Amino acid sequence: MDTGNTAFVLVSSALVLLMTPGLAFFYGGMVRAKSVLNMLMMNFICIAVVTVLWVLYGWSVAFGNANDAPDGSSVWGGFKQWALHDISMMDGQYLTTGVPTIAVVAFQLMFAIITPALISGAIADRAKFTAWTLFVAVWSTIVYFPVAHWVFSPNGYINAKLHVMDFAGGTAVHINAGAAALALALVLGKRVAWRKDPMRPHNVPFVMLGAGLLWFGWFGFNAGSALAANGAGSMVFINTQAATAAAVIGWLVVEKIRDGHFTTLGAASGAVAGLVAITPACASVSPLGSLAIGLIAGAVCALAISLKYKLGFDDSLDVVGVHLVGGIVGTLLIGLFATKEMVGTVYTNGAEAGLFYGGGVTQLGRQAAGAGIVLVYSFVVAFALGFVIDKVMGFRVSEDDEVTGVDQVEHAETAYDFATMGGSLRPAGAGVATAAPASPAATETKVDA
Amino acid sequence: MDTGNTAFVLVSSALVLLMTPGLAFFYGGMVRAKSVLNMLMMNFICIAVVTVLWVLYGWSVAFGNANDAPDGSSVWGGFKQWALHDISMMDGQYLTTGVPTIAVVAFQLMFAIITPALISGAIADRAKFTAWTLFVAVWSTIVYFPVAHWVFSPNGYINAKLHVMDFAGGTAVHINAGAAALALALVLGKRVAWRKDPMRPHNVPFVMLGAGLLWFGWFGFNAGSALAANGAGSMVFINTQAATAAAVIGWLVVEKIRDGHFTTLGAASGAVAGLVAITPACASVSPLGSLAIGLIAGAVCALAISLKYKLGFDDSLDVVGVHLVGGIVGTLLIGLFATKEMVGTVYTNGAEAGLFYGGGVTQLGRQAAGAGIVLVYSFVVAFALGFVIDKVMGFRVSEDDEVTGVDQVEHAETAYDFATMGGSLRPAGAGVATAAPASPAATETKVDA
Amino acid sequence: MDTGNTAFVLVSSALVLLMTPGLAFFYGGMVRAKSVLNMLMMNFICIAVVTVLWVLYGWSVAFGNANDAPDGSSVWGGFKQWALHDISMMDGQYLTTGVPTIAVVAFQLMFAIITPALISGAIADRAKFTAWTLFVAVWSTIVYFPVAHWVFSPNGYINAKLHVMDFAGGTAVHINAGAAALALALVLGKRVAWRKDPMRPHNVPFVMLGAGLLWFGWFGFNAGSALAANGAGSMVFINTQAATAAAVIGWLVVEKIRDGHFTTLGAASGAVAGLVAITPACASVSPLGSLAIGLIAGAVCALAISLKYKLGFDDSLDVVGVHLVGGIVGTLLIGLFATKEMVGTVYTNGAEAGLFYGGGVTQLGRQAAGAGIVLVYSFVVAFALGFVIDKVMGFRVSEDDEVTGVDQVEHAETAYDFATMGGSLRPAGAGVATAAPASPAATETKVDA
Amino acid sequence: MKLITAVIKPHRLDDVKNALQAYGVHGLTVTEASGYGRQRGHTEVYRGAEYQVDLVPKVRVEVVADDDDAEELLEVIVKAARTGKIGDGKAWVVPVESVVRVRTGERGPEAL
Amino acid sequence: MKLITAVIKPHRLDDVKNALQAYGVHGLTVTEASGYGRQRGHTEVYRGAEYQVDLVPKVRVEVVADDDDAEELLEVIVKAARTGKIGDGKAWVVPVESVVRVRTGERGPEAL
Amino acid sequence: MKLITAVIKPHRLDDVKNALQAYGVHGLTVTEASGYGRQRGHTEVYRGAEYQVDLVPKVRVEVVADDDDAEELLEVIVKAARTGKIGDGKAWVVPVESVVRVRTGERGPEAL
Ligand SMILES: Nc1ncnc2c1ncn2[C@@H]1O[C@H](COP(=O)(O)OP(=O)(O)O)[C@@H](O)[C@H]1O
Ligand SMILES: Nc1ncnc2c1ncn2[C@@H]1O[C@H](COP(=O)(O)OP(=O)(O)O)[C@@H](O)[C@H]1O
Ligand SMILES: Nc1ncnc2c1ncn2[C@@H]1O[C@H](COP(=O)(O)OP(=O)(O)O)[C@@H](O)[C@H]1O
Repeated sequence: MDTGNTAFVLVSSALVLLMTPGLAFFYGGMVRAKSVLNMLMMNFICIAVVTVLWVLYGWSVAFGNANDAPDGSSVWGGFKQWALHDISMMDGQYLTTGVPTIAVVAFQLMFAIITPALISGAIADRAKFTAWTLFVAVWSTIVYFPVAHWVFSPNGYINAKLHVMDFAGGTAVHINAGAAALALALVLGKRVAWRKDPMRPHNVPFVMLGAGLLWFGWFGFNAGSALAANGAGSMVFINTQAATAAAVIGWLVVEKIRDGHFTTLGAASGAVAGLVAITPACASVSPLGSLAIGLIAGAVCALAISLKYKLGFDDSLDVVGVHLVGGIVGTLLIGLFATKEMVGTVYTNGAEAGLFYGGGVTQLGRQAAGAGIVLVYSFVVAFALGFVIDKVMGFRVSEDDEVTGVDQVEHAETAYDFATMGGSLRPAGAGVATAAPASPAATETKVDA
Repeated sequence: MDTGNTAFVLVSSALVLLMTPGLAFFYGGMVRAKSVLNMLMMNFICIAVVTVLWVLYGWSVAFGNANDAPDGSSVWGGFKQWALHDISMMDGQYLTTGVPTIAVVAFQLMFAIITPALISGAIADRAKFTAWTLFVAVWSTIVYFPVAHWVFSPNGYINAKLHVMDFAGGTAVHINAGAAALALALVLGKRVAWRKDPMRPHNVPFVMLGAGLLWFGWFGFNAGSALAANGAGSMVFINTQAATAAAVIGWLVVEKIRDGHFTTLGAASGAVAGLVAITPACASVSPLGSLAIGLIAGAVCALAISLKYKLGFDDSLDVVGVHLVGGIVGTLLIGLFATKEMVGTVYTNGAEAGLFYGGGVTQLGRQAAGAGIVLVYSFVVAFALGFVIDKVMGFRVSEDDEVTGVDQVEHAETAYDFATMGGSLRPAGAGVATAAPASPAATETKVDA
Repeated sequence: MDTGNTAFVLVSSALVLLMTPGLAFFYGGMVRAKSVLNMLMMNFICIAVVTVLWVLYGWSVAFGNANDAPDGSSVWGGFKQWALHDISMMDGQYLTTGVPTIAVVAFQLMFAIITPALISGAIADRAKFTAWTLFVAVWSTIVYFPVAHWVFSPNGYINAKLHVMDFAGGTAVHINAGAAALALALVLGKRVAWRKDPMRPHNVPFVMLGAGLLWFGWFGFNAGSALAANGAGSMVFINTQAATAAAVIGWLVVEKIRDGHFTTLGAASGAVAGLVAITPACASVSPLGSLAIGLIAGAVCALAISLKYKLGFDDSLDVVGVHLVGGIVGTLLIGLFATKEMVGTVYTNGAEAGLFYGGGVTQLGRQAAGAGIVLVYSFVVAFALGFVIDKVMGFRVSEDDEVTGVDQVEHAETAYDFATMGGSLRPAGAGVATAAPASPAATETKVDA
Repeated sequence: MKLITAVIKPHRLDDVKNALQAYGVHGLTVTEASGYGRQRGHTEVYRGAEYQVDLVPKVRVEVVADDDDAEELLEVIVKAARTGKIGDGKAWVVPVESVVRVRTGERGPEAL
Repeated sequence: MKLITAVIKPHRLDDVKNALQAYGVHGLTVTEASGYGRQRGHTEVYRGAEYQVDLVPKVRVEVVADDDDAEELLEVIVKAARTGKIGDGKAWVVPVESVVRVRTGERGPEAL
Repeated sequence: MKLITAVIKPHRLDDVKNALQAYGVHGLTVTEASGYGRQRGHTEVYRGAEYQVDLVPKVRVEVVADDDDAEELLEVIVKAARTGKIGDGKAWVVPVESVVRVRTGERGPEAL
């Protein structure tokens, strides 16, 4: 056992956990004040639900046979390690870096949490909380857990058989979530008064806070994926930083040219786009390659977010434009920028260098195949699942409730009460109804906004 | 020396430090806008005051003789290591995991900081800042430092003699703080217009931000308490995560049944309740046991917070319902869920497995004894101390000042100024009084709100 | 290679990265609501721009010849390692603690990012974003990169030849940034209606959030600078904590005496002042010495921030009072408080103990020399650079635009939209202009506030 | 001159503004308000404690108008603000004795 | 018809609302306001710079009422809002020429 | 009695307050408002989508005054609020039938 590597993986796990609250604020700042709590909750509930499933069977399905090392045709991990059965804390290490398996359980759990959380941005302002929770549980079970096996497990078929390089989840996390986001945006449909009413971010500093926490946590996500605090982990770290910085610049430049301004929301979005794109690539490319990937991803995603207006789907917070597109960009660019040295040192799954580094187009084809498989699988299942949930219990709140605000309707809360110091307007009109019988009034409530 | 373990302890120390600002936001979001700064300050001042005391004598009192290893009848650590005297950085390690003593000084300091900070939630909106600061200094000295010795020091009598398992502070931190919170809520009395005026959270996203930071930092709190990045630390990590997730679900389900909604505040509160309950238990139970403890703690705390209305004390932010009750739940459930394997590997203080794992009721009895001792000691001393401070200097601001808002009165500040862009209403009526003599006006100020 | 030390350096790098968003909130909370986004952006853009420059040539200029170990007359690192050329991930370690060079590249990058970011507080509310971005790029290149070499590189002349002790950047970071801040405050001039209109912090909780994140990240900054998770790193950690806590108390006491209140802003400011002052000293002094340095720094900075009113320059957020003054205090006090044991263990550059610990005044003189050189160099270059930028493209927005708010004018955004739930006032008057031609209106816009 | 004050639902503001503009009125002043009336508020729950919020968000629109236009304008506003559901609000007219344009000091109809 | 406007202390709003309701008035409109008068503001200090805030938070209540009720309603409001301490505020009555209920178009007393 | 209402630019409020005080008026009530008129708003861009914000922040000042003072006060306010640029706002005067000081119940001029 290596305490240094274990410390690194455990701290990285904590960092990745923090990404979900970070994402919640990134998204939460972007919605209107009347649905920020719902947005926070859609993310927070992923932490709760996925953790429970992961402990019960998720780990087992995704990684339960990872140490068995078959020849790469494995499509799921089985139920052998249900409830983390048999993984005692004394247990042997996971793979070769001297990290106990139970630490990797924690680390990989955080990936399983944030992936469905990413989807939530597409259906901001209008989803039923119980429907969403159900979706998260089922989608995680039949999409994320197996896909994580395919991509991350040493014997997963996308990894071992297709020789795809996806270091920290360009396909398993971002394309996966982005495709599901597109599906749900289609299933739920457009928000009331979309493109008519302005739906501007209610708290841009929160978006920035979220971006900051995401950036911070993402070092755990990418560098932690090395499962080792060594040269490779360090190189992944600097690549992550380089690409993200370049993506901020890429996005801002596109914005300046197109809209005339460098915006705060653009900087935050560019950072996330860069983080997404470098996620699969961070252990295959050089720092210079990372700068290039970041710059391209920032620019492409800045352009991609306008697609929804052209194609007419209401992906509210641009999960498709940032995560699906950014994930594809990063996954494919590996096929161009992967260097011999990096691939040779980090990968043992038969992957090859990219086109620009003497590797031909083989790897590019593999990358495209990996991306395509995950994209299609996730989209189809998410669409079907969303459709069924919608038919059975309704996935969307009523129009009146949406206008009133999901926070009030779904959670019986409102986010802020800044009413003047020394006396408050709104709550002054309220009274603690533990005394008074508030229920009748509550039922009469839903008239209109 | 083990650099991996040391890195883990140092980073964990930083994580635990962050918990106090996290707590400040968790609490600060829950109070009204007119007292958020005071709430932040009550927490922040704990960092300042307790750090100074800790360096001067706190460490010594709590752990000054930890390496002397007597037979477990020790009640305090003495003053031998005052001002961290004699603990050079070259110094030998603390216990056996290769971590320098000075690193453990830092780690344990963070526990000493957050414990009094937890208390502050009970007396939100109405405490005099100087009285609170005095309370923190004295309570830390005569309650926290010795109790930490009893529970955490290898020779402390609750640890070594009573064979209580409290891995990271169910008794020393949460029951301790919760009991003191109850005492202070009684000493200070109810807020003006309690249960008449609505006192709803002014910024629920801040509560969520605080919960997120707490969750993140708590990995340092619990896993860091292993003082080692090994299998045990990793198991503690996953147990912490499992229980917290389950507690969110436990709390939300109770809420849905009782109030009809899944609330954001409930999710945040459930998370904290779960973190509290797993704190003592995280190194004694299995992941499945952790799920159970979390689920129970979430549900029980969700029910416990209503007690204050029945019993009629104004524990403003439910420190009793969450920390005292959650701490007791976690401490006692160890007596049921502790597994032989975990106890055998982690504990050397003679503790035994729990009832459900073939250990009989012995350990349950010990846990109850440990919880009871800390509860009573902390409550009695906190009540007496609060009472004396109240008599001598007044622990509470005047009624008028409370209505006006403690921020303005105690700190001469108000939290927010969102007045319209391009010109501001409120401050437009203000002027920098370095020129004008503001003092006379200031004295005439306190008329009414 | 030492995985423990590497893990510590990588995590510390992430912590230091987080300091810049932390700083953004610390600063952003202090400005008026109409320029918070611009403040966030001035910080965020430092991350983007400096990262790219660092990868391209910054590292090379600052540390490119660090392992060559000449006799200390080196003034820059050359371009040999441009684009991190030749630093493969397998590469040998940096210095002697078993940390790969590429990890140190990441770590030192974060210092290069936050240093220019610190400057931004001096010119809040009124800088052109492009001018600022240009300034950051050039100042980093001709000031920060070489100064970092002088101070941090083992062969830098301030370090090796002048025998100055600056562990984590009292001169290279804080005096450096503070001097440049003074220069820019003079170049840009006072804000419209300075000292007439009130310019109070619009979101004090954000200031506290920023302070909390800074404090947290600063452990990476200071302890991480040991490049090792050992006794020295641990001692640095506790010293950082001790000084910061004492500085909070120092600042609050001065405030209470002078203004009659303990303020939240004062506590946050005191913390930063303490962190600044202990930065150079944290590896030279004892915990008791740290308490003294913190107390002094807190009090001195609390007094220093009033200087701007006396001297009549608008250093908007007191970068001079906190960072320049705090940096000088910390750098000089090393000359008094440095202990033989610490200096002997940590430093190999010929530095000596301080006056109070039997070292005479030699070291004090050296510290003053180091501080003076950096101060003068940075001030002169920043002033000249700012002046040229102002002449060429204008460094400041127009008076009308400043009154309207830089957020709207420079970034086409406003920070908040809290308009009432279930319908919004401000945006109700807006419409998505992708349909309507918004540009003409946009050009007619700039009439007045 | 008359002052028309209308308390309406927030999401009708845009339509009212457009209707007024179509009618030829190019100025108005808006304030955020809260209304209490037949339309009920809602209930919020925080840690089990219920809060009855019985003020409903409204927007208050003021238009100063010529005597001759007032009646017609009132109709325009009322029509544009109507949703037909409870809580649509009220509008009332008050006599105005003089109006000034601050910028120029113009009085009466020219001030509008 | 009359329009009664009352500028009162924020924490009296609940009592005013209850008093009006007890009297039989079931509608009113509230706006957040700031008042300047005999009641002084307060001083804030940020990094040693003092800010004199001399506007005090108030709440502005508007009730449109029948001519006959107006006087009595004024009394009801004033009594409910009174604390007896400086800064209790003002209330005034303005003549109203017409009132409409937006939802129905009803005019006059029926509109309330 | 008269009620003077002035909708002005926010940053003129201080001057208006001072001018009124200099004139001898020691009370007024202020509300945040948004204005729509000749003065144009601005455009914001979020992820490429443009938002035309055409309401401009204003401040609404109310002063109840004696019949005799009203005209002069109107002038004082208008002068203090004037910047000469578009969007300076409007002020109007409405007749008031009665005024009460809430604290004492005093009526008419004494109530001010
Ligand atoms: N007497 C009144 N004076 C002033 N405003 C009133 C009065 N009655 C109602 N309002 C305003 O009109 C709004 C709508 O009134 P309400 O009774 O809910 O519905 P409706 O007008 O459709 O019958 C209220 O929210 C309030 O703002
Ligand atoms: N002439 C006025 N016109 C409009 N509002 C006024 C006037 N005078 C006072 N007010 C309002 O009444 C409030 C209370 O007035 P103040 O002089 O402080 O106390 P009091 O009415 O008890 O003498 C002020 O804050 C302001 O909102
Ligand atoms: N008819 C009106 N009724 C009420 N308020 C008005 C009216 N016309 C203008 N206003 C207010 O006056 C403000 C300034 O008007 P605007 O036409 O922009 O400039 P100016 O008065 O200088 O010609 C507007 O923002 C609005 O608040």
